[in-house]
Amino acid sequence: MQLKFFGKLAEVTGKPTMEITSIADTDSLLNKLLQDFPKLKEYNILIAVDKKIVKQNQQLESHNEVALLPPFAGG
Amino acid sequence: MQLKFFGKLAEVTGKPTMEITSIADTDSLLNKLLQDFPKLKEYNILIAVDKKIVKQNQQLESHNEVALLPPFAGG
Amino acid sequence: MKMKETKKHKVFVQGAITPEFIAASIAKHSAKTTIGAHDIFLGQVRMDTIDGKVVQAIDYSSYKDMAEEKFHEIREQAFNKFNLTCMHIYHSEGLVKAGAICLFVFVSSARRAMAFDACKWIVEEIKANVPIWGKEIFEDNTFVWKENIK
Amino acid sequence: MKMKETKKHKVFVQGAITPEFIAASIAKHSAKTTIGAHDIFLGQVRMDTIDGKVVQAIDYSSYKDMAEEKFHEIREQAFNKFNLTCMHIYHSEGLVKAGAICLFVFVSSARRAMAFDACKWIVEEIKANVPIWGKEIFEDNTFVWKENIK
Repeated sequence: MQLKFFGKLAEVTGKPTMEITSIADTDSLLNKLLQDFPKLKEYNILIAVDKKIVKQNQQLESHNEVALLPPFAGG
Repeated sequence: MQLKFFGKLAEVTGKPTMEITSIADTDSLLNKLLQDFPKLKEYNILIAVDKKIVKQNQQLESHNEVALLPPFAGG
Repeated sequence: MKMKETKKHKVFVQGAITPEFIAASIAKHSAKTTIGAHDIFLGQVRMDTIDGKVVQAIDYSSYKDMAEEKFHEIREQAFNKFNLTCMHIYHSEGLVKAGAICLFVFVSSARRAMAFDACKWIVEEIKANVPIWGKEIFEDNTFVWKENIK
Repeated sequence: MKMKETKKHKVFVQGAITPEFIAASIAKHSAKTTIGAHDIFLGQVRMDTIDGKVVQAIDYSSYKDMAEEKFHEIREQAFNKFNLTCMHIYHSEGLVKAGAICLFVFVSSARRAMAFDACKWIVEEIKANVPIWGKEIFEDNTFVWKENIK
């Protein structure tokens, strides 16, 4: 599954995209990322699955497009 | 004292300005106008004395600029 | 009322307010770099159908001395009520064809909430308190006097 | 959500939104003679001072596929919620200098109340729900990530 990182989150991870395999759900994904990149704990993070913001834990499948988003700042 | 009439009120009186003498106050003025031009009774009329809308009866003096205004329709 | 400035600003424009005039007004604000939000209201003449006849234009007239005084008061009050960087009001006099712009209210502020609130307040004040009238003119050159609704 | 129209409207503009672009957009509406009121919101890049350094420009980026989907949803919802004749949203991507326009929301309706309410609602929706970010760039080419306040 491909992960996308945007804005300051991409700075923390050092890259805008990342491949990841065998992650059951969005909560597990977030836990894994916070382990791999402890600095992410300093930020508010939104998760979008297939371009929809996920508010509760959601199952992930390999075809999903998963994006990690910092708070929006348009306008 | 000079009276000014605007918008549809000037159509009713047939002229945009009119000279008038010895009128004590705005209530008397309005009564006189409604006698002279009975068709004015069909309209909502605002009176401005020296460019301020008068909401209660007000004494008039010869130097006042008195205007009769139909409801505003700017914009 | 506190009088912050006494300069009278020219409000009345002969005929329609053009898109080019609006663009020039927007462009002038690029030098004011504390501005973060503009709200612009434009009134446009509608081709209303009234008793089967179609409005072609509005011919605006005013009690000009009083109107200019009222526009000035609205301006002063707006600066006292809202935290604005600048504001401009333009209103047509004379003939404005259907589809053209007759009112241009332009409010600028550091942040959007103030700009929105002020612009709406100013437009309502203009409609309620400024002595302006309009003849809605039909194809056959007859007319009715315009009445305002929200 | 009722899908009134499925056509996607191009929202992103490379760099600043110019006054001439805004004027051309206003001019196009003169043919829509049921319109009586336009409300236009413009976001302008502020030359803010942050920790002693002055913002020279904002570099906008987005999660573009999702942003375009969100803009489309906002458009559909606005037409369902408000009685609008038309609406347009334009947002910059890439570099926009301080003093220039980065957001242009243009709402048109028969009467003013709807135009005001809809324009404000749309701007709040954009700020809350569209994945766009901005780097505020200083004279020395360092930057901070922009944070939105009302």
